[in-house]
Amino acid sequence: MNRIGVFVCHCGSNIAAAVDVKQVAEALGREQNVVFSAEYQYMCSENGQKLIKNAVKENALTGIVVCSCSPRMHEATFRKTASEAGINPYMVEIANIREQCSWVHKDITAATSKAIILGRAAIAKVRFNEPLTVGESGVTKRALVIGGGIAGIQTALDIADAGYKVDIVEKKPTIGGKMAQLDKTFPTLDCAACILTPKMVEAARHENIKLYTYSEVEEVKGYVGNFSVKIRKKARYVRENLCSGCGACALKCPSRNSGNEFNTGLDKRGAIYIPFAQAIPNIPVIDAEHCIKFRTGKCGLCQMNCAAQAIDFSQKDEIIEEKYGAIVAATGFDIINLDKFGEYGYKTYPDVVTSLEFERIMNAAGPTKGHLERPSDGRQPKTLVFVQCVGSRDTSGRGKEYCSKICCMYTAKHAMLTREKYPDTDVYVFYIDVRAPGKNFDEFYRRAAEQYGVHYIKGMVGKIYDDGNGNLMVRGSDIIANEQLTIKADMVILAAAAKPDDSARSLGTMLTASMDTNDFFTEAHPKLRPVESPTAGVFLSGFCQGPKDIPETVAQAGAAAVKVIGLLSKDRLKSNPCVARSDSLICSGCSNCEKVCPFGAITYADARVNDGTGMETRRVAVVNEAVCHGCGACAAACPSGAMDLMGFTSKQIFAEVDAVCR
Amino acid sequence: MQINEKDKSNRPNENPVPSDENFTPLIVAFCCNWCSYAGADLAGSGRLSYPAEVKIIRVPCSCRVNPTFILRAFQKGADGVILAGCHPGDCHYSTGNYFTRRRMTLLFSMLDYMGIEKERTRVEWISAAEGAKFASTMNEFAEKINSLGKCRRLGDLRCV
Amino acid sequence: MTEYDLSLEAIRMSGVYPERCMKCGKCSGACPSYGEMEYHPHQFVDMISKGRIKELMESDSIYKCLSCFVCVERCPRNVFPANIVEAVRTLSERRQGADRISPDTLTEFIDGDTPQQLLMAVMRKYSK
Amino acid sequence: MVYDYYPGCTLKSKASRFDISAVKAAEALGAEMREIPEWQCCGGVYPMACDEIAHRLPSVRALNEAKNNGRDLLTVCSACYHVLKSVNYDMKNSMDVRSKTNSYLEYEKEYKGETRVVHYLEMLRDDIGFDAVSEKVVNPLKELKIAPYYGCLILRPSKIIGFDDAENPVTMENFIKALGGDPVVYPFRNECCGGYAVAEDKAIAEKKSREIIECAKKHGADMMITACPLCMYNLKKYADIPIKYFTEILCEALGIEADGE
Repeated sequence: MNRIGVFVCHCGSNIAAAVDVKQVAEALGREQNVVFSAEYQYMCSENGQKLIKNAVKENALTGIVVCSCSPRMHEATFRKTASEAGINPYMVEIANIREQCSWVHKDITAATSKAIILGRAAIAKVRFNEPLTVGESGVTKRALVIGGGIAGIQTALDIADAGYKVDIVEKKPTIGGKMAQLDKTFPTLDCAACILTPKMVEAARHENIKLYTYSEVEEVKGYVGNFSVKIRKKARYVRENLCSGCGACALKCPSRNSGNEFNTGLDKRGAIYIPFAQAIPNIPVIDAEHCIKFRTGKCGLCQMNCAAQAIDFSQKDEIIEEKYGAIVAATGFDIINLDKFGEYGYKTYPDVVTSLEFERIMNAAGPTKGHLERPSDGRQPKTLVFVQCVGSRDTSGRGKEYCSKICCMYTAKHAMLTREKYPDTDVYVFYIDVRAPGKNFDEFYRRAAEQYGVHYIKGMVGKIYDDGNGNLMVRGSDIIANEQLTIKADMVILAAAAKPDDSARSLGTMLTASMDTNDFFTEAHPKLRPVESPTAGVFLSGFCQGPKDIPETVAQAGAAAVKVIGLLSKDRLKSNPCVARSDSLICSGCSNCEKVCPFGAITYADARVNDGTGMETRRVAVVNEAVCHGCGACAAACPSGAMDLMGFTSKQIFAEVDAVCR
Repeated sequence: MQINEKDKSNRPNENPVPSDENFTPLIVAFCCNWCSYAGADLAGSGRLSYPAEVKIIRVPCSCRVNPTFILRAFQKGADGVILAGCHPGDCHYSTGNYFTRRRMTLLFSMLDYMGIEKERTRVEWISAAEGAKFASTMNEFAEKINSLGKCRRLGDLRCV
Repeated sequence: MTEYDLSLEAIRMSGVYPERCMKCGKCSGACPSYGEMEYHPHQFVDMISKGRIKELMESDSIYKCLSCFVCVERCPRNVFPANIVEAVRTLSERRQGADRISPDTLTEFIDGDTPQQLLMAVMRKYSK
Repeated sequence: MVYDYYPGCTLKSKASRFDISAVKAAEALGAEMREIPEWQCCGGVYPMACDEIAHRLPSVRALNEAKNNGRDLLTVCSACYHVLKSVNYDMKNSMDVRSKTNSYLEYEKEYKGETRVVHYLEMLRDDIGFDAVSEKVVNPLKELKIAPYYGCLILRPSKIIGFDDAENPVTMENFIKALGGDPVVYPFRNECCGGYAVAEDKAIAEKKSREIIECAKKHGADMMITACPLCMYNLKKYADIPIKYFTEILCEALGIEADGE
């Protein structure tokens, strides 16, 4: 016999303002099987939970319906309450009368009657709830971090320091990511390499960290605690165990046609190369597309000059299979392609550069050894114009609709550094808004304007063109002075919008981690679970979750590491008991369910059954509960109704439909 | 002075469809837990309103929805049934929504035959980030159902 | 019609959503006619959304727009400033006796090479 | 290849050489331009106000005629191209304009923007191909540095017109290359010449036109070409280098005689 208790939450005024909670409690109290009904200000509070526990004991409740916020918020809380009160946690159902009722319907009468209907549906469902027991599975004590930039390195170091094994997969030949390319960092102006390279070295030497550079994740299977991952280790054509990193090969390489990625293509590198001096691992890689040996079969100079005999042209890609308990996405960012912004002349004029290119030009290890020289003729520019929001906050379809967050600050940094090193320069910054809401950020930007004499112009550049004499003419508006001005500039630096790295999308699909329309990974909760993906066992670190600067990235990397450590520290994981179950008495062994299962959780076995006509042996479906994720595809595909999904049984859903349509 | 938001909406391409005042439709929305249900929650936290006639039933994945659930809703008096899941390729369970797509195409093609206008059913892909899309889809769907009017009830033979 | 209603009418006619503007000023940074205008493209967008259409209608700026669509092309927020200028101009011209150039004065600028296209454009742009 | 041809008012009078040279060159390249009967002037400028239905009618009539003939609608003049294409876009995308126009015209079958509007340069580029044009050249325009002037109407707004990249167009440059000439790439090729504002204020047209001509010359141009009679009118007044319609140099290169005003 069902004895159901109904608990209606006011959520302060969040629900009570738009829904007559008293009326809801009364109406639901009259429903069949309901023996207790109450409303309270905050059901999730200590006192609210006490109210539930007392009601369970006093009324010998068998099922609980809480009319409150989204189950995504507090289902877990109320399940725990139920189990503390001595009934099975899966005998709880939530009617979502906040997000899906009081917050979206302004009319009290309509919202109240909807709340009652939603409550009825939950009551109807809970009548058919069955006590479920949580299963358990083991945890592989090893984590995988995808991406070897500052986010990935920091996450890996924190996990490794806690004593767990962690692997980093980086698609480039070296770890370090975008931060390795930067010159100075805002707002302290300390050198990026000086703070990053020690961490890179530490990651490489750490006994718990294994690096897979020049490698990509190819397949992810399994579930939280038990992921099985295939990693493609691309052929470097250099044997890592033999190479001493002397660099003789790179010096001798006669091919000099490839743009140097590390210097954003501002200079050339050989076909065999070490990306930069502090690269980790310090092992070269052959770019087969540009290698003369690969193209024509002749050359092999690098091989002849390698004392360690490490060059191996016959090397093949290698597939590594490894098991992990947790995965961290740290794929980082890139800047957008500026082809669609012809008015800025990025493609037409060599002296119009992106901020990342400018970063390399200003870097002492860069192509100009840190001297400010413009790409076209190597002259030191006297007038520099910075343009912000190039493709950021753009809803026209050419750029990205979000704010890239980092540009205001790095532009202030660039402007400041330029003025400091070259006091004879004129520096202009076109801005729409200066967004500097960080610790010491606004002070930093103001310093650029006040102490370094950077001219900030509120307005936007409309066109950049050459005057036929090799000067760049920058035409833009100054909204505050209400004038249009044309600045004769020697160099223009565009703050191109930042976007998630291209690899994020396919990785998201592999991890079945949800992503937003801009290809940022979605967090499990925007405020309360910012470093977890909704997919259990997948965590997020750095820019791949949303625009971030370095301090924020490092903070989030640490947070993600803590979550991973928390997961790996458990010996057993509780698994979701809402899994599929097959009734061998009804199953005809048709294989429909097996075909639709995305996880391979269904197999077939012979079972001895007695359907009333005598014992017989039949081929029936069997669900592996540890592998089943509980999507319910099999239950909908089953023609006989043998397959059902616990927690969402057909009976329960029919009951809900009936209640809603009553 | 600032131009009033409400006045502005009266632009030529925004002619609202007149609705029958006495008729309030009953709409059942099956939402997958990971994308569309979360999208509905986001619509809630963004206070994006949609008609109260829309009642949401949570399912783990859109592929959990057996065609009989939808027929049952019509049988019991629903005027419209909408099924919302993750975008193709983004299913939390990798491939669930592909099954939904195929299954529902088949079901919808048979609805006319049963006396239910095709427009009373719909499959939509709404991600957890698309609160605004959830609200606008529900508004639009409710408007559509409003214009179609009451659904001819599928008689439940077992009940009579 | 009150100024408020006129502004609303102009917004309706233009089919534009001026509230999408994020005040970046790119339209004015690109406008080839900026120097000739008293009110500039970004001001048109701003003022119309504040219901200040009278000043715009009375200013010569509405005749200085070249309808070159540079502002439309480069606007990062899909605002279409040119359509707003056109709507204000059309509203102004639809009033009785508000033709900028009438068929009578048309001959003033005609010379032997004047293309028909120009006459047509003038009739469309400067009179009702 | 047969096209429905919409010449527009200016090409039938002050710019007749533009019309004649275009038709003759097309003939030589194997394309027939059939002038649609009783076409009406497009108005020279696109009516941007959504409620201007009457000003859209001439364009819709021409577009519907081409639809009924089952052919593409070809124009040579940039302004006509801009107007036809913009109106066609409205017919495709604006319910309001579509329903009002159709109910006024009382068409049996609703016109919904089905016709493809083709500029002569698009025909050369996409349908005939610049390679094929190049093969027919008998007098290559050698050692002639030609600056193409696009102006506004053929390029913008690119989302609606979609002729080429509005900031870095290449069609005319490739056209000049196909004729054996040397295209001059200069930044003001897509700036406005002052357009119809010449009637209101001669100074503005002079300023804009001079800027464009100076820019082209500074980048080494010996000659400029255009696809719009109004641009021609404005530029010619202040130019000290020859300015031609692009079809004129096409005829020269193909060895065709074409006269006209």
